[in-house]
Amino acid sequence: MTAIGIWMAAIGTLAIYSFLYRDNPIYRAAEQILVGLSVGYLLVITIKTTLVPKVATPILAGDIWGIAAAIWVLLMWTRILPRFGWLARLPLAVIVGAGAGLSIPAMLKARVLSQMGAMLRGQPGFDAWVGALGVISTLAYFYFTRPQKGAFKALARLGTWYLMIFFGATFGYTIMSRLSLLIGRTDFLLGTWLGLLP
Amino acid sequence: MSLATFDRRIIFGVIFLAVAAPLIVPIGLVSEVSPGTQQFYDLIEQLPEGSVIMLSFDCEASSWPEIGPVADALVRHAMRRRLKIIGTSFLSEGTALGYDLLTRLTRQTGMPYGADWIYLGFRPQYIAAMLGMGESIQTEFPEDYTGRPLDSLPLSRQVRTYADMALVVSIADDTMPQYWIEYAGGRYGVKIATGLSAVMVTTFTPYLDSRQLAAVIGGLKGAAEYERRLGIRGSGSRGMDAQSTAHLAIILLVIVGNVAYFAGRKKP
Amino acid sequence: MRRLQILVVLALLTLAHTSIFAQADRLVRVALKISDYPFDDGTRLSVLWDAPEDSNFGFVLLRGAEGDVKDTVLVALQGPLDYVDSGLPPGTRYRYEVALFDKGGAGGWRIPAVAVVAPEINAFDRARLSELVIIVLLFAVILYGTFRSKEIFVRPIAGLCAMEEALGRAVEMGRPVLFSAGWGAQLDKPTTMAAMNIFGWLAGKSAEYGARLTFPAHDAVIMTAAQEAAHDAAQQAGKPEWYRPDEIYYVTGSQFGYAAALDGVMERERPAANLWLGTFAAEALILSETGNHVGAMQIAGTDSTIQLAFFLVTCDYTLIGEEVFAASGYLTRDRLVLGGLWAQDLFKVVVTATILAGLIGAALGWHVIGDWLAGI
Amino acid sequence: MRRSLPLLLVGAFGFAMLVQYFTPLPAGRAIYGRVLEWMQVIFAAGLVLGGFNYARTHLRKVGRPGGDRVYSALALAALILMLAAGFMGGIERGSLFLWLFDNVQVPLQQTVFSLLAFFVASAAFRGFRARSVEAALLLCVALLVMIGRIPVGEMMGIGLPESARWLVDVPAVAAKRGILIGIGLGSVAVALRVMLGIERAWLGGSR
Repeated sequence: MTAIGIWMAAIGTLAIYSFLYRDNPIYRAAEQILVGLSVGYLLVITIKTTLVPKVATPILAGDIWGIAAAIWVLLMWTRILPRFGWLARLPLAVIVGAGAGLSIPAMLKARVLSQMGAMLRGQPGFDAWVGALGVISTLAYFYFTRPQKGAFKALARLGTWYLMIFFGATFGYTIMSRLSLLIGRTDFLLGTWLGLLP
Repeated sequence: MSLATFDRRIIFGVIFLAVAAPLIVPIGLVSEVSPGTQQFYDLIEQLPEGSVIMLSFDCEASSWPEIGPVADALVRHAMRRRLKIIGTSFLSEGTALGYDLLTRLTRQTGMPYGADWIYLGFRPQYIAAMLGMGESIQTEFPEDYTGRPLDSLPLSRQVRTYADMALVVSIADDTMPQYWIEYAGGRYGVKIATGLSAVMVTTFTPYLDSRQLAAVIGGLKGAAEYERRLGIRGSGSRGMDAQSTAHLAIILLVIVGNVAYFAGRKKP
Repeated sequence: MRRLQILVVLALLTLAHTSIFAQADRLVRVALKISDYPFDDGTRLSVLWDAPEDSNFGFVLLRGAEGDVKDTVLVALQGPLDYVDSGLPPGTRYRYEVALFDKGGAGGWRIPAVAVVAPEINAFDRARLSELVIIVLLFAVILYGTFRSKEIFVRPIAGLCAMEEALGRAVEMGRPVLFSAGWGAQLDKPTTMAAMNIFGWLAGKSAEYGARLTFPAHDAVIMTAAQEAAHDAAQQAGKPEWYRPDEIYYVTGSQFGYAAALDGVMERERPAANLWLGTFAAEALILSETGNHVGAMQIAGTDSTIQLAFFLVTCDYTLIGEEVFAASGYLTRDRLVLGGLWAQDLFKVVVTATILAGLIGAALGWHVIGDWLAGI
Repeated sequence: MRRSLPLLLVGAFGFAMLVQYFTPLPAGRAIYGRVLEWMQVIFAAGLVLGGFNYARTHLRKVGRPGGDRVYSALALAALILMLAAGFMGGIERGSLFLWLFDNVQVPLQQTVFSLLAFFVASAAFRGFRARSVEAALLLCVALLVMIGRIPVGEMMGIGLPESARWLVDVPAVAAKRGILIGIGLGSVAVALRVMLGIERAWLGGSR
């Protein structure tokens, strides 16, 4: 079973890599199989670990709230019926509305207030001033309702340099990530499959 | 040969060689332990024996070669420190990956399921689930991953909410730790740390600086550093030779490409 | 060995529990008052303690659940004290006691159960007062911005101005302009919607100049929306004959398949310009690299950090994050978008002022703003 | 009815969730817990619906003549195989479900993403150009980070890792913080407009 698994993984890996030569039917087949498996996997995990314990089990146990949950599920599924499809907007409204209400204090605190607080901790040193200048100039760059002229323009320009440092660092780390994935696959092909590695 | 007619498949070959060669003939480069990794190590080291940590596998299979080694090293450290582990996941693929990793490693040391570790499984709506666990884990997850009632597991009787946990670690390749910070951290004040793919490191550094994250460990390099700190040689350390040569190859390609570009532009 | 003979007399008075510790020649009058801590989540009790500072004794505050013999030592008391006992489960009744020690640290005379109180849950949690005030203020400004009638100025955005240049170049060279909203999302994502707004404007301009604009889409809904937008734009420009539905077509939903298909289009058609605006994932790098290779002028815009990093080094102009939305508001003059921009700009000024005030204050040893933010 | 009822629900649930953040009353907590539960269930139902639509699309394609029907048939076969393995077998360690996941889905997924390493390499040579001061700055920082985060950079002993770390920890954090503050404020504005029913894009169609 393990050997079959390794061979299947190896064949799949090579099928995907055939795209590097050019787009071809083998690559497309492998890609479709991958998407099909992923959808199946997601369905199984979602139904078995969420819908069953949260809807089916409570109903079987006679919990009235299980029925309420089931109603939301059924409303969501009206989407497939042309005439009653609009009913699916009701559960969607719950998610969108509750999500919006929950997000307001959360975003304000985590993204705005805590980030501002982090800049004002203790006695400001060199790094704190460099950082504050960066935050302020970045905000100036994303300030749209005022013409960019004079000192304001210079500040916004400084903001783009800070942004470039950030994007540059992200760029470096992203390349690092992608290469790590390639190392993982090469390690599999040469080591696990072909047994060439020490 | 000009850039315009250059076949990129030659570059593909170059980069494959840059990765494969040092795997076949290892150089044996060793990583220094960076302050960030040390901070994570100290965080785990300071937890009292028997503390409960939550490991959330918030990642897709695609990035597992990169953060699997991070998760592996963290679990080994936690087991060495005799911490208890609650596993969960907010991205479907992470569910099976995490379950696999934990069953494999706990079997090696004979760590009993139910008493010393449990696996809760997957929740698709992560915000609601993160908030829900702040009220009651038993309500949020009435059953564990394999469908056993949670109340039948001794560890779950000991842990009711985040208040009973020392730390939450999100193993992530995308923005999931942000939701941990905003919802679980912001509202319930639980301590959060994260093991990230390198792509996400710059996204989360501000949260480390603002102490909304207790520690961050990033990518295969972070795993290599952690392995070194633990005194083991895992897939993170093994990948460092190839990572080095591949980086050098890319740097060289960027420089050569730019030189050719500017030289070509000067000529009419 | 004890030099002092101590007599503890306890007197309970109405609400405040006043105790009199009588020591040889003088009496020490102390008072302990326990009450629910107002406006909280029911986990705190407020403890008020009053005793003279020059006492010869040390006092310790103890707490235990009602009916339980175990006590927790809370705090050593010296002089008057206003103490908040926190982290209690709501509704549990607690007794508080004070123990008296002499100066040598020996002894331990206990006042029996002086107060039994349970913390109550209140309707409002004052720990969140700052957040409430800020949210109310934000709401007021956002609503004012959305509904005020004054014209709102939006500064020109470089990448947007360059799009007209790109169209001109296309007409001159007799080659098409290639547009893509990315593989990353459906139409319901705000970035994709903003991109479609820009596409509608582009279609109008292309019709005006007579440039060819082509858009291979990864999703049928996006394709239909784009066709409608192009059709309407051509009508409005007075050139209905410009619109050709086959220029906006569905390719494939697969990520790399989509990238490969667009690579093919670029190799064949050699577009004068590529416009990458919308929600992009990993395909961004492949697309912009090929675009570069075929020598097209490239303008990109997205809010994905990772793809922005790649776009910035492969494209001639890049709209960064919020700029995409501002560009869409600039073109469509949509009141909602513009009002939002106005309100957010005002917030940015407030944030900047707070940061500056906090930093300058902190440099002068005045940490009020930092402490306030840390306490939220 | 078809628009006003959903808008009413959005407002009601939105403000209920906002208000309960500020009140510790048990009633608020109970509603909060119930709504979180519903969000879970609805979201899961949505995922199942998505799976259904996926299957329906491919079923239609299989029925239609053309070269693509083979791919759709493969996609459907893979879907059915995984569903059967998951529901008829189990999802525990050692099950066919996890075997398929480990030996087909995971390696394919990883390989697809590792393709990017190749494209990064070719873009490094053909596309990454210092065409302006900004782009040059970006590239220099990127190269510094790349060399600062590998053992070779550490061995050079000229402070490369430290410089890279400082760039990431100070200026990059500042820029990201500026972006975060901007997005945070923008998101509050969008959330409020959604709750008030001004922003209706989620209903489908335009405003």
